[in-house]
Amino acid sequence: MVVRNCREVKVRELRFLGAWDGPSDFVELTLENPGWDGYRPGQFAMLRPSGWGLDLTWGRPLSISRADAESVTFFFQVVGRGTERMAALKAGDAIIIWGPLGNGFSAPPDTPTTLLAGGMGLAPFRGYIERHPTPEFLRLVFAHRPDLDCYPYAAMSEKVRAEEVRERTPDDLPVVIERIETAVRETANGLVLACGPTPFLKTVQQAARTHGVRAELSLESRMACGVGACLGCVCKDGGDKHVQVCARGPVFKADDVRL
Amino acid sequence: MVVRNCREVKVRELRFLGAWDGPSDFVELTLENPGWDGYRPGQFAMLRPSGWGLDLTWGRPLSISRADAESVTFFFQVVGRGTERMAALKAGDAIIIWGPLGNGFSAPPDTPTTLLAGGMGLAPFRGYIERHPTPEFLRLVFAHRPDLDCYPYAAMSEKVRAEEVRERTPDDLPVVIERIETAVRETANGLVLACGPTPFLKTVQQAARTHGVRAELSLESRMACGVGACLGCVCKDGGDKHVQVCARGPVFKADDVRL
Amino acid sequence: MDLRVEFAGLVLKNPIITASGTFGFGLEFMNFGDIKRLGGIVVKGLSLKPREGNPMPRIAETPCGMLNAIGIQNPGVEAFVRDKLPLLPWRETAIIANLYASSVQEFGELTGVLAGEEGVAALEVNVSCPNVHTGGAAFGQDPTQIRKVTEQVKKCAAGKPVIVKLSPNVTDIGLCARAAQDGGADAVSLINTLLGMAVDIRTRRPRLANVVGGLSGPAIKPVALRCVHQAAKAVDIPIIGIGGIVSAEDALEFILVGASAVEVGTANFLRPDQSFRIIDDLPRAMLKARCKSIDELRGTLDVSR
Amino acid sequence: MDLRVEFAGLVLKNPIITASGTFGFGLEFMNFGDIKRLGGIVVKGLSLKPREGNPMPRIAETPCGMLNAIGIQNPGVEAFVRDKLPLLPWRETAIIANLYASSVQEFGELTGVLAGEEGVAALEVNVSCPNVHTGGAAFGQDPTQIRKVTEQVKKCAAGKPVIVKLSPNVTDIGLCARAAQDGGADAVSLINTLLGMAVDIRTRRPRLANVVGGLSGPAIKPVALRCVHQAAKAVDIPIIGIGGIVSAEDALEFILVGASAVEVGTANFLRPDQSFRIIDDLPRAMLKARCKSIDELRGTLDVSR
Ligand SMILES: Cc1cc2nc3c(=O)[nH]c(=O)nc-3n(C[C@H](O)[C@H](O)[C@H](O)COP(=O)(O)OP(=O)(O)OC[C@H]3O[C@@H](n4cnc5c(N)ncnc54)[C@H](O)[C@@H]3O)c2cc1C
Ligand SMILES: Cc1cc2nc3c(=O)[nH]c(=O)nc-3n(C[C@H](O)[C@H](O)[C@H](O)COP(=O)(O)OP(=O)(O)OC[C@H]3O[C@@H](n4cnc5c(N)ncnc54)[C@H](O)[C@@H]3O)c2cc1C
Ligand SMILES: Cc1cc2nc3c(=O)[nH]c(=O)nc-3n(C[C@H](O)[C@H](O)[C@H](O)COP(=O)(O)O)c2cc1C
Ligand SMILES: Cc1cc2nc3c(=O)[nH]c(=O)nc-3n(C[C@H](O)[C@H](O)[C@H](O)COP(=O)(O)O)c2cc1C
Ligand code: FES
Ligand code: FES
Repeated sequence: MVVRNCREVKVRELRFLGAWDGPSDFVELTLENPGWDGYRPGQFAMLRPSGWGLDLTWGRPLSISRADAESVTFFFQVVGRGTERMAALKAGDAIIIWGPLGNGFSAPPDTPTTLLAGGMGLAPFRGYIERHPTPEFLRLVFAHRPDLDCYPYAAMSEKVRAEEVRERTPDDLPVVIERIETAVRETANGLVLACGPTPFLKTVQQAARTHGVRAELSLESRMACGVGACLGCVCKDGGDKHVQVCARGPVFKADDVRL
Repeated sequence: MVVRNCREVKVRELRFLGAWDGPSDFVELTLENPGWDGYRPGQFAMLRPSGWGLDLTWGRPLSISRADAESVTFFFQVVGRGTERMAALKAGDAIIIWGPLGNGFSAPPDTPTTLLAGGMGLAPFRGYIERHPTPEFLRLVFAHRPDLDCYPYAAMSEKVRAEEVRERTPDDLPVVIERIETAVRETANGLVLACGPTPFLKTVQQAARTHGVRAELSLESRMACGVGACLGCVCKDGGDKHVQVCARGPVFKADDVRL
Repeated sequence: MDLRVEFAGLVLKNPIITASGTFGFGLEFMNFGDIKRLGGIVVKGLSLKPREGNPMPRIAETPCGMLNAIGIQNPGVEAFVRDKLPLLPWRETAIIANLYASSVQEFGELTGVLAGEEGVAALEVNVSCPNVHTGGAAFGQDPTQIRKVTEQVKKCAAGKPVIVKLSPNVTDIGLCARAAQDGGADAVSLINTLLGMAVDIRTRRPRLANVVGGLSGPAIKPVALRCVHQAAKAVDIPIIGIGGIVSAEDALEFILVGASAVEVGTANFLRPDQSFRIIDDLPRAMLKARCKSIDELRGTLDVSR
Repeated sequence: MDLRVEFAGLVLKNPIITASGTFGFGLEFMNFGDIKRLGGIVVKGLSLKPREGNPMPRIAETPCGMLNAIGIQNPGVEAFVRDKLPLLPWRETAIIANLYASSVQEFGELTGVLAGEEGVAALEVNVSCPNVHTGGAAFGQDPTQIRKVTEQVKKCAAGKPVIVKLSPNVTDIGLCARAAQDGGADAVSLINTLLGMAVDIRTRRPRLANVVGGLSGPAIKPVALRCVHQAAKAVDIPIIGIGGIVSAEDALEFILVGASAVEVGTANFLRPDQSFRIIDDLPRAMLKARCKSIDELRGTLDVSR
């Protein structure tokens, strides 16, 4: 895995190549190749369609889901005004994009590694699995609420050991938590990588602490700049200091962050 | 010609059927039929593409250029942010529209009538000519700066006696003014209808006064509501009172307005 | 869902009132919806004598908003009473007169003309118009003047509810709201426009003949919400929230911070049926806010950490 | 085209300065352009001691703008001088320190630390931050306090230019500008953010942990232009225009109403190379304004009718 090359991080205007034709609230956005082959899974980019006027002030942070020589792909869910407008893009539309931003997940070649994904937290693991030198060491546990078909899970489960658990109603929550804890416990001498909503990350963090398992968490936060300048996205580090999720994360060692 | 039927005046969301493929700054916008067959040329509509966010606050006023059972057509030039975004619409995009608004030009059947168009002021006369019961009484004089190909002049000149004069440089201005004055004078016992920029209308108004010719002028003004409510678009009437261009115009008798 | 609101002696079928100057006399919008469905209509600002208003240009579009310097063009209070009021559905919808004058005494006279009109449900006193050179903002920026004008209007109002409309162009809006309350106001409405300006680098001239004008629209909603929040802490009388409301959610945001009702202004220019669409959409937005009535939501903002 | 500007003892290669709090310490933007090309960089607000700032959430997006309540999180002035300043291209680009303190005396101490730093071209005194509970807006809303703080900073500045940054949340910005001038300021910069608020009807909570925050972005440009216009009439010292600038045209609008230079804030979030793009675009915009130099345009607004 290539380490982030800073000269790659600049603003580009890319063309949208076409959308995945899955359930409409879940969108796969594939853009022409910005030369990000060397990105590190877990890194993200800020996206701002060129056609946005001024009423949406910020770009939108999205994990880089995968990248190859021809293209880079994002995978997102429509949750508000920005993602709604991004979902309405048509092939050929231009997007302003800056990245790859932040750090990424560790990818030690010969360590049993459990990937814990909650919902859209699945996105960065797609490229992680594709690029990992020794995928046989990987295990994916995917917790989700919407139908499995909404996610690129099938393609991913072909490459690594994978299991999924669905929270259909709040009653299923204990089962989901149980599965997460078990998965963490079972990674005793390995590494846990987690990406998902904050309550999900809290469960992972707690379990990792309890069982003394090394873990990395990818955090979400509202972002204005994405480059460490505005201090709008901070979380508290281990020493209770505010650090930027965008620049010091979004991936943190589980012990280095207060959720 | 059917007189405005008020029940037609409501907000609709229409689909854009396709664009005229002329020089790119001049756009013909054809929308599905809103049931405006009975509009009166000179009337206008307010347009607001559904995809606009909030950053453009107002709709944009455009003269109804022509309408038939299937469609309504506008003809505009890209001059700022709103028209730029309207020009970027793709077939199938939706537009919020309210109209027909304001009054229209008189269309007496057996009166020699001279249509004086300056630049985009040509737009309303397209439908005027098409709908006029006795086009042999009509004469069109078209003053323009850009190339004639930018305008639907050719189609119009097939139906009525038409001439055009181009202002290539400011030096041509006296010739243009002369042509306008002559055209007005030559309509001694008829009717002059004019649509164009304010300096153009001033020339017409002056000439009509000098030669005692009956004239109607279609005014432009910045508009927020288009329905007479905001008082943002006013001009002064003959008695120096402020009246709304949108609701009391945009077509005024030449004597009833101060330019 | 119960959309009804009652405050300051008014009973409205829903909390959506159209704001002064943005909805004409209501009649201009009859093609676009049934104006009887509105909670209320505040008509264009009225003065004792007809006013021609400011020279053109009077409006300019700005990002997510607009500037206006209309200058209270209006046919005068008598023409309103004679020509407009009888055409309005005042038995079904609260018609609120918006009052503009350039002295305390003139405010009193103007009130006197309207006080006896059955069709007028309430009086909104515009002490905050930035677009006139005498009075206007001068009143609205000085708590002492606000109090005096309020007292005078209240005295002449023959019991009709008096709503004082406040300017945001002040250091402390709480003080202004308090002054209105002390003067006997039945409610305050806020905000009027923010003082702003736009220029054209090509002509090197202001975009408004009046040079400065009032900023309105979604751009100012955060300022308006903050002002309502501060006023709600400063006074006990009901508040009408105004500023940048374009959706049912926006309206409920103002209710949440403490408003009893709201006025919709610039949104009427986004499309002329926007106020009706906001009403249509209120029940859905109330589901989102998990409330069955407007009363249930009012002022329930949770500011604890 | 001559983009250079000179004022208050500063010589800038162009009038585009990045605004405090929106451009970090400049270093964060090195990937996106050559920061030596900027007219100046105002660094994030500095305090005597490190500050952790406000709790999260600290930012909210609003129509054509945003709210922030960062609360001057910063590593403290000493860390800045030690860790950041040496990395900045201060010989080529004016590095301006932005000062925050909660008392007149503390402002003096803070100034003292920076006064001797060769790399600091000027001091911008933030008497207008709405996001801190002691000092902050309290200073900025009171002309007497503005004057006192200015005098103190000026006294300790060892001759470095002192720029006083003003709040728009006041009844009369002219008075505030005048107070700064009277206190000896070499320039004023305005505006800081407008006090605003956003709430979430679903959670019934404010969108900022601090409840209120500062509104910035294109939404506030009309207010900012008006404030600069008023300040230009009130004082003789140079003015730096700030508020909602996203394009070269916007920048020239502020110059037209009288600003000597401008600061670009929220636009840096539209895309991180926006300030560089504005500089690139200045010559084209100057053609539009028919001027060959910034000086030629400054203050030439024609308000005659
Ligand atoms: C590093 C990072 C990577 C992400 N990767 C993905 C991804 O791969 N796929 C995906 O679907 N989503 C991802 N998200 C979340 C995604 O950024 C938000 O869903 C999106 O910004 C929502 O924008 P909106 O305008 O539709 O929603 P709105 O609610 O209208 O957004 C308003 C503002 O809040 C912010 N915001 C809203 N929800 C979130 C959230 N959950 N997290 C962070 N900011 C939020 C928005 O960015 C925007 O600035 C990621 C977030 C971060 C920080
Ligand atoms: C009744 C009427 C009919 C019109 N018919 C046509 C037509 O058929 N074809 C056509 O090309 N143009 C027509 N116009 C002019 C057209 O409305 C403007 O060119 C257009 O609104 C410019 O918008 P913009 O956002 O591109 O420009 P901007 O300069 O960004 O506009 C900013 C604001 O100013 C207003 N504005 C700018 N220029 C004008 C103008 N010349 N007249 C009125 N308002 C203006 C805009 O509507 C907008 O509200 C008409 C105007 C009116 C009042
Ligand atoms: C064109 C226009 C005219 C206005 N005229 C008046 C008026 O006559 N009296 C008044 O009190 N407010 C007037 N206002 C202010 C509005 O009633 C309202 O307070 C303000 O626009 C803020 O609300 P908004 O953001 O929803 O528009 C006017 C506003 C606009 C845009
Ligand atoms: C996230 C953020 C942080 C800010 N921090 C500071 C600060 O530390 N000191 C200061 O004087 N102004 C600060 N400001 C205000 C800006 O410098 C500027 O005055 C304001 O945002 C208006 O300009 P704009 O509309 O171009 O953003 C901050 C603004 C933002 C958006
Ligand atoms: S998003 Fe601006 S510091 Fe992280
Ligand atoms: S555009 Fe509103 S009155 Fe004419």
